[in-house]
Amino acid sequence: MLNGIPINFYIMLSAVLFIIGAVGVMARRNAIIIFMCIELMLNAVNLLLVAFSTLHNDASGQVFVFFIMAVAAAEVAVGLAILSMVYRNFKTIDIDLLSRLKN
Amino acid sequence: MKGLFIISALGILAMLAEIFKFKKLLYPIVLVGILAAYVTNFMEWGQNNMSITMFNNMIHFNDMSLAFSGVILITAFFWFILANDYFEQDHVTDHFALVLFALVGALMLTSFRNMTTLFLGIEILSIPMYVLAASRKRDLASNEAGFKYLIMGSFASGFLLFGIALIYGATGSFDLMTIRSFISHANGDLPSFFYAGVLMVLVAMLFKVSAAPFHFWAPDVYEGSPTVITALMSTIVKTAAFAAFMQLFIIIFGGVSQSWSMVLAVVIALSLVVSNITAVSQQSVKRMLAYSSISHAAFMLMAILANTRNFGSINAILYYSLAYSIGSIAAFTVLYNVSKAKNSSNFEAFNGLGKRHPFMAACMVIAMLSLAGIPITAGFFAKYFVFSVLIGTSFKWLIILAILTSAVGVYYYFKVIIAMYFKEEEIHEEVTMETSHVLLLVLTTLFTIALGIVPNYVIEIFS
Amino acid sequence: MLGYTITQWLFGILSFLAIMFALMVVFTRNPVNSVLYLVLTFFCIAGHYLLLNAQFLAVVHIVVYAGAIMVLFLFIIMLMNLNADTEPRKHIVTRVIAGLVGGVLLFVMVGALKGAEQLQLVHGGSSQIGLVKNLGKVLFSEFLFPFEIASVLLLAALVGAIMIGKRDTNINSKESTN
Amino acid sequence: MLVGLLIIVPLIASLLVFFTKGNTSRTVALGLSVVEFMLSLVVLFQYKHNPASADLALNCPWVESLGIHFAVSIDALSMLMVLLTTFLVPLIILSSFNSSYEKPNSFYGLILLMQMALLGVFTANDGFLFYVFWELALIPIYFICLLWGGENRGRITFKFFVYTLFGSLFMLVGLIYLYNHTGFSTGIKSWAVTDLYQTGKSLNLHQQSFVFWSIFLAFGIKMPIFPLHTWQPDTYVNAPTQGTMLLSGIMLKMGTFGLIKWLMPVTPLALAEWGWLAIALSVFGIFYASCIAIVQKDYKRLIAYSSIAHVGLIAAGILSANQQGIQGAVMQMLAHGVNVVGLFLIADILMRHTGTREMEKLGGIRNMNGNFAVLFLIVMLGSVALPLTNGFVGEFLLINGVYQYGAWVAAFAALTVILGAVYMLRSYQAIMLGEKKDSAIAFGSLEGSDKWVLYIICAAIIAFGVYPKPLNDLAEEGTKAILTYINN
Amino acid sequence: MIKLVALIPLFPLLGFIINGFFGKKISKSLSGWIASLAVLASFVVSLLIFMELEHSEVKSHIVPLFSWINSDTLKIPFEFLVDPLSSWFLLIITGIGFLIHIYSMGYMHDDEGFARFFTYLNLFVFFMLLLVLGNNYLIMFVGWEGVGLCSYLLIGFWFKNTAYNNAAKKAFIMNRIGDLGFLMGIILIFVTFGSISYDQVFTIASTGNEGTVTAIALLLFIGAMGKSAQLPLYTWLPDAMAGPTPVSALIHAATMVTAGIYMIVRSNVFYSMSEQASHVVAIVGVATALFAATIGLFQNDIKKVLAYSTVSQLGLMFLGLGVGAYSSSVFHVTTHAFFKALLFLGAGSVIHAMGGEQDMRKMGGLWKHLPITGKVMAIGTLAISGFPLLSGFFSKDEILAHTYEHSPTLWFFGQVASILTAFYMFRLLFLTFFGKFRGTHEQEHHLHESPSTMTIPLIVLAILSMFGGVLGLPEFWGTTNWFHHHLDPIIAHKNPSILNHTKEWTLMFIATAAALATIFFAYMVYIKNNILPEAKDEKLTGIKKLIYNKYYVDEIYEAVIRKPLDLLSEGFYKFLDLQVVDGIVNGVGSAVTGVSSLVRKVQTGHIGFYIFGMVLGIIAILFFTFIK
Repeated sequence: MLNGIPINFYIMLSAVLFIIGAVGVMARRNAIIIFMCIELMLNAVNLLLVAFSTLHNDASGQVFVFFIMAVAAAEVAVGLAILSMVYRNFKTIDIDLLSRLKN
Repeated sequence: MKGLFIISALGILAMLAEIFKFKKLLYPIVLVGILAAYVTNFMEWGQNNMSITMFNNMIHFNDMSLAFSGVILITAFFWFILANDYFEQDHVTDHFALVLFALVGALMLTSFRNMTTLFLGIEILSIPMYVLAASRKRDLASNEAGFKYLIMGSFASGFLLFGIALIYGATGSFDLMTIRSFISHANGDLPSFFYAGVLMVLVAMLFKVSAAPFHFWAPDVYEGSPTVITALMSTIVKTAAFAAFMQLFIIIFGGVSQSWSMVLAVVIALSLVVSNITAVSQQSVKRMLAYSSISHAAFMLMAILANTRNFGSINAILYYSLAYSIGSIAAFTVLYNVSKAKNSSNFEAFNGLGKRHPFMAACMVIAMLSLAGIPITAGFFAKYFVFSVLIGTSFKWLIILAILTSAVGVYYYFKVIIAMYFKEEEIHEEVTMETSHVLLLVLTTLFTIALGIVPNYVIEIFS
Repeated sequence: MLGYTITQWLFGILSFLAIMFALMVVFTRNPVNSVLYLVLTFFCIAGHYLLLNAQFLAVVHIVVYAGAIMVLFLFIIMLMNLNADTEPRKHIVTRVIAGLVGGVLLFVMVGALKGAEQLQLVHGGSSQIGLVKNLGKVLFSEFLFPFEIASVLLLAALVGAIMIGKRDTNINSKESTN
Repeated sequence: MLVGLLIIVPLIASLLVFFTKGNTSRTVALGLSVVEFMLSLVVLFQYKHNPASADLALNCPWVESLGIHFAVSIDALSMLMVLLTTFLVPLIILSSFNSSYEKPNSFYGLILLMQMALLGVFTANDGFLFYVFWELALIPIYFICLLWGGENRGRITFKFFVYTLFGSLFMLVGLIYLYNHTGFSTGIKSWAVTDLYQTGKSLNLHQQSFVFWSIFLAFGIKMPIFPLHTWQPDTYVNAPTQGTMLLSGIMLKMGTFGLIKWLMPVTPLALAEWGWLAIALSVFGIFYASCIAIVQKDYKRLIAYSSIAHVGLIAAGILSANQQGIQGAVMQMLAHGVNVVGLFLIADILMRHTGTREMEKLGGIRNMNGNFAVLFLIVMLGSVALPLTNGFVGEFLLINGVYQYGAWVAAFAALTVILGAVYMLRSYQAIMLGEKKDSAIAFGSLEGSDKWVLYIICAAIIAFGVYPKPLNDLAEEGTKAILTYINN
Repeated sequence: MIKLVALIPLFPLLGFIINGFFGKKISKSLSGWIASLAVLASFVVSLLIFMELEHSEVKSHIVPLFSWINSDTLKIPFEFLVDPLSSWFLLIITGIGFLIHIYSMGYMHDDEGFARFFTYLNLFVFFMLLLVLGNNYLIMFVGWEGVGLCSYLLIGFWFKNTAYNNAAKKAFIMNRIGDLGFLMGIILIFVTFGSISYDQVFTIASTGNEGTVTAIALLLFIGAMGKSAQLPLYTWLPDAMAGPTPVSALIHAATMVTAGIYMIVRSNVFYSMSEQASHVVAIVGVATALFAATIGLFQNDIKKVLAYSTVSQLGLMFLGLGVGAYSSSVFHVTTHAFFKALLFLGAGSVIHAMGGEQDMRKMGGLWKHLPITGKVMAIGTLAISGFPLLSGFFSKDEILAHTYEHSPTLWFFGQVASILTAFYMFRLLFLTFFGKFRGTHEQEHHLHESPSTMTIPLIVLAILSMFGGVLGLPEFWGTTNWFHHHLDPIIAHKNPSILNHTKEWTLMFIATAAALATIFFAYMVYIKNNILPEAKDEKLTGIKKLIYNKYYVDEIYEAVIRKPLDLLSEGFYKFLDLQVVDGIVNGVGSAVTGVSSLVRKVQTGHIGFYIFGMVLGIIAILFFTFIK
């Protein structure tokens, strides 16, 4: 249906999304947003995988995306649990305040 | 293969233990189970064709993976003895289950044959570790450790996945063997984003083995986590990560080593310098061990860098991870008991231990000597193998650097010894130790020395 | 239209939107808005999936991410009562540097990711791989082992989340720094 | 097999001693070390009887796949070093009878463990085994110094440990490098010393230089030669007397022995290229350390520096790579081992009887104890290499050997003849002669064990000065054997 | 008998061992007799061997004992050589040694270290015998260093006195400086000729090139300078007078200090081959003779005068060696041994009587109190001054005659030294024995002649000093010079006298006249005019002060060698060793610690920073892989 888009575009698109995610991780202090940025990075990868999957006409790329989703879900579950625990103890989820372990 | 299943089953069993009320029985069951896994693992030795057809080459236990699984299982066995009283707290079954699940991940990392299993293995290993690191729920340090580990681990996973995606894009497959043959058929005619993918996978793996500059998480997480969990991280997790690293970069990406070897060399150099130098001014033994684990990682990476075809590197890594794991377990056992009594894991906590508890101190000395790489301990041969594989390459300068930094390394290992034998204890707190821990120390110490005297059995595995 | 096919137009628009929304995720101060922008980004990505003939995946994507994960996020944000613009921001220098580093990373990545020009998307509409039937076959044959083992992952996450979330029964149990 | 027994006995002895308590420890340790000495005499007898005897060599595979063998054997050179070790260790143990150490079982156990490692170093015929024993020797001595040392022991022994370890790691690299080049024709890699010799010779100058310096560094630190010596005086001063004796009497010889057996035959080209520098360092070290010894105030430190001077001459002799030089070095190693143990015992006696080693505070002890003065004098004369003492034979041959390398070098090196006399006589005068000072008043007669050790040492000094032939023949034979390796 | 030559050193060695181990347990007289008899036994054996050699056709016998040091081509057996030279020295050593032993029994009678003294004396005799008996340079060196040791022990015999100890130490170290030259010489001999045994070396000595031989000769001479107290290594000898007087007589006059002469005579082959080396020897000799003689003029310590006289006489002997008159020098060694031992022992007797006083300014008029001592001292003084027909007259004359042959200039200086000798010796005699007693009343009361154990050796030596000259009567008198003939076999290149008899007579006349004139002058000054030396040292001025203070040579050494060495050592220690070398080592350590505490700051604890670091790492990796 939609031929004619160079794979490069997809690579670039996902790279851009990926980097936006990374920048978000670096630039934000709210742990939840950082988490979301990581999700964004994963999605960039998903997109890339699907593009390659189509490129190679190979379903395994898409299957791999399933696994990423599963892992992402698991990670989010655990992550949010830890986050809420941190919030309970620290009364904040500002990552810059979570720096007692250092040097 | 069967070991993997046994451990998975054990995990599920542990999970169910609370429901079906056999908590008390669980500990022996787990120990026996791990031994059983080890035995089955051992029995599969030499049958190289296991499971290829069964799982579409997703996972494949050959001798190498069996050997690494063996190391992991032995360490796990020791670790469970160490963690004995750690499990006397709440959520015992959960802890069991998590550790066992992590073990499943670790075993997968020794045997994966597909990017999918690699990724899953890493995550199965990591996610329980995030939880375990944070498992002291009201301890702020533990919270922070778990949190940092989680964020940074996920971030690194992102890079891993991006790398995998790029490699998939270039080769059209997740299957490692396919990728390998693709590389060898391409004759260097590969799109540059393939190399970018390799490098991103490299970065992610470097993160997992905590090599500079991707090591930042390690000291904090090691320090913040409960001591037994730190022991787990610095042994099993590390071994598994190296097993994976090695398979990826010696077996699969060995063909394109020119693209990553220089990067790796620089990373090793940086790790050696940063870890050893930083470790010098640590006040906490636990944190010092974290930095030391970075420097050991650098040593193992040197073996990967050497990338020799005749199993030299694999032998070296196998031996190194075994030596390092056993030594670490011993060190952490002592540290655990000392810090439990003194409520501190600083060097001062060790003051006067040589007088108060000569046995423990002696075992700690052996462990430290082993970590410092002094004959006739296992650590020495570990370093020796690394040197001997690397000396044939063009990276001899790394050896010089390694020696220089090793000398620095001796400084902080010996700080413990000096504290134990030279410094006087200020406030006397009786350090007691359970019989099981005494047994564990005896075992690990003997093991360390035995490995140092007769390393044959380990290093001749692949010859 | 200007020599571009509809696909190309769609790709362009979706990409633009995805990037815009992604940027908004990073730049919005209010976490709730961030979540919503992220959901929008996900929708754009789902659009891309459709463009790439991964229909099933697109659906799953919406369901899992937008439907489950993001809801979870929202839930937590609400729980922690973070629905405000009060989040302390990183120092402006840090943020600028982060942006710069992102730019450099992009530059480097562009440099690193070249070499795909010659590869074209070879298959389009005729492809059946994105269909449920096809994916199911692959998943349950070739990827059976990962599929099974993923259950261990989910179990682990489950146990972990429960363990972390559960209140301790004996609050006064010994708590030491080990 | 005998040689295996030679190594095993101290190990077993050490384990046995670990399980004793109190004063039994030292008795048991002494007894067992004497047994070991007897055993070494048996070995000597066997060697004299039949040098090729199978009893004198042991070669069993250790790590087969890496070509590592537990290969030990007795040849002339190692025979001498073994004798030195087994002779000195009982004396060292005996000399401790008047000091009470905490945890004597550990103390003596460690000494015996050290003996095992030293014997291993001297008999090893496998490069890897040599290295292992080499490092192994470091651990007991480290603990001896750390646990029973003087005030600053923590820092000082640590410096010593790191310094020497640092050097030996370079040696390890050098050895591995050699090993990696073995089996060029056969494809079988080997650690055997003869294979390493051959391999070393097949390397080009550049490679040999690498090997030479990396190995030399280890030996240079161990001996130590200028400017790698700064760990030594502090360590000697701070270590317990027995530790110092082990360090200076035997352990120091590991470096010089290593130089002879493990470096000289391996890198002939590098030696030709770089020998001058190594000799220059050694020879300058003689002058340098002698001068420093002159201005020392602490007697033990003075001996420490004198030891550097002596070993500088030994190193120069070895590096001059001729029969007289190396043979002299061997003889001097034996002599120095005995003498320096005597000197350190004297320092210990002074410390115990007067509570100080500061020469300014000492004086006139001869008034109180003429016997001690005579024994001291004899040991000192041995140390300044007066003819008919054991030091002379070695020193004469050494200067002779260095002379053949370069007349002016020898002249400079031989300044030790004068400077040695200067600092030794000065210290003797300060300590023993003159009117008795306060510190000397309480100086009574010597305890039995001290007296016996000194008697034995003095007897050895004179006996082997007058009739060095038994040792000298062995040294000559050993040197010839090494020289054939060097020159082929 | 010659085969039993090993007995000669063995007896004193046994004496040493017995006295060394049991000296404290046995009575004084017993230990004294053991020691003396040991030397006597040696003397008897020496005499027998000497006789046997005299009648033997073969003049050189090698007696092997055992193999000592073997190192490939370097083979050093422990073997003895009996030939005219060594046999003659054996007689001197054991003979005079015996007399001095006997004397010491009286002299040291009240000393608490009596047995120790004899132990050392025996040891000394042993080493001295080794020195002359050895058949190779290394055994000579053994004896050489051994006598140095004994000298050290005996100078510092009264070890409570720091000045004595310093003197002892100085003697040892100065000797060692010479020994170093000797040792290098030995090594050069080995390197050049492949052996150090006399017989082998001398037979092939002519194959050595002249430069090497000169080097050997000069190196050996450095050794001789140290041992025989020649310029510039002479300062230890006057200080060595700190030892008991018999020691000064035996070691520092009769035997040990002549070891240098022995060595050069032994090595005469080399010196004959090397003109330059001989010149050096002669010049150093004559310079020393003159230099020491001038210092002797103003000394007030009786033993110091004798010491400088010894130095001066040794200089004269070296002059003889330098001009090739080897046997004349040995002859002078012999006569010098007689009269100088006599003088020292006499001085000892004086000191004994004076209760330890050595300053001549406090003596005087002892002739009537010490009749025997006075007489023998007078004989000794006459002999050393070259009074006709006494032993010194002949030996000194021989040397001077040969010197004239060689170089009249040297002869002149030698003659001047000889005149000075006569003057200060008579100064000594007059100040001590004539005039009024200047000591304390108590001392005067205490004055007595020494016991017979002391006087008998004096008398024997006096006789020898008087008639010793007959051994070498000048040939131009028409007599045979027995001594020359005796030593002929060991002299490689004999240079027959080229002087005619008239010249010889003239020289002899000049010498005699000068000696007599000087004696008269001394008589005028010290007896007739009774001029006494300044009682206070400080009052001396100008040249006198300079000479009295021995030309400040010690001070010069102090300033030129010792101070700089100490400074250098301090510098090495305090700066180079502790600051630089150790500083670098420790600096590395503290640098690591310092860097460490900086580096650990990087671990900030902020996740954002960590991620930042990771991303930077990734950027760097990608950049260097793909962009650069």
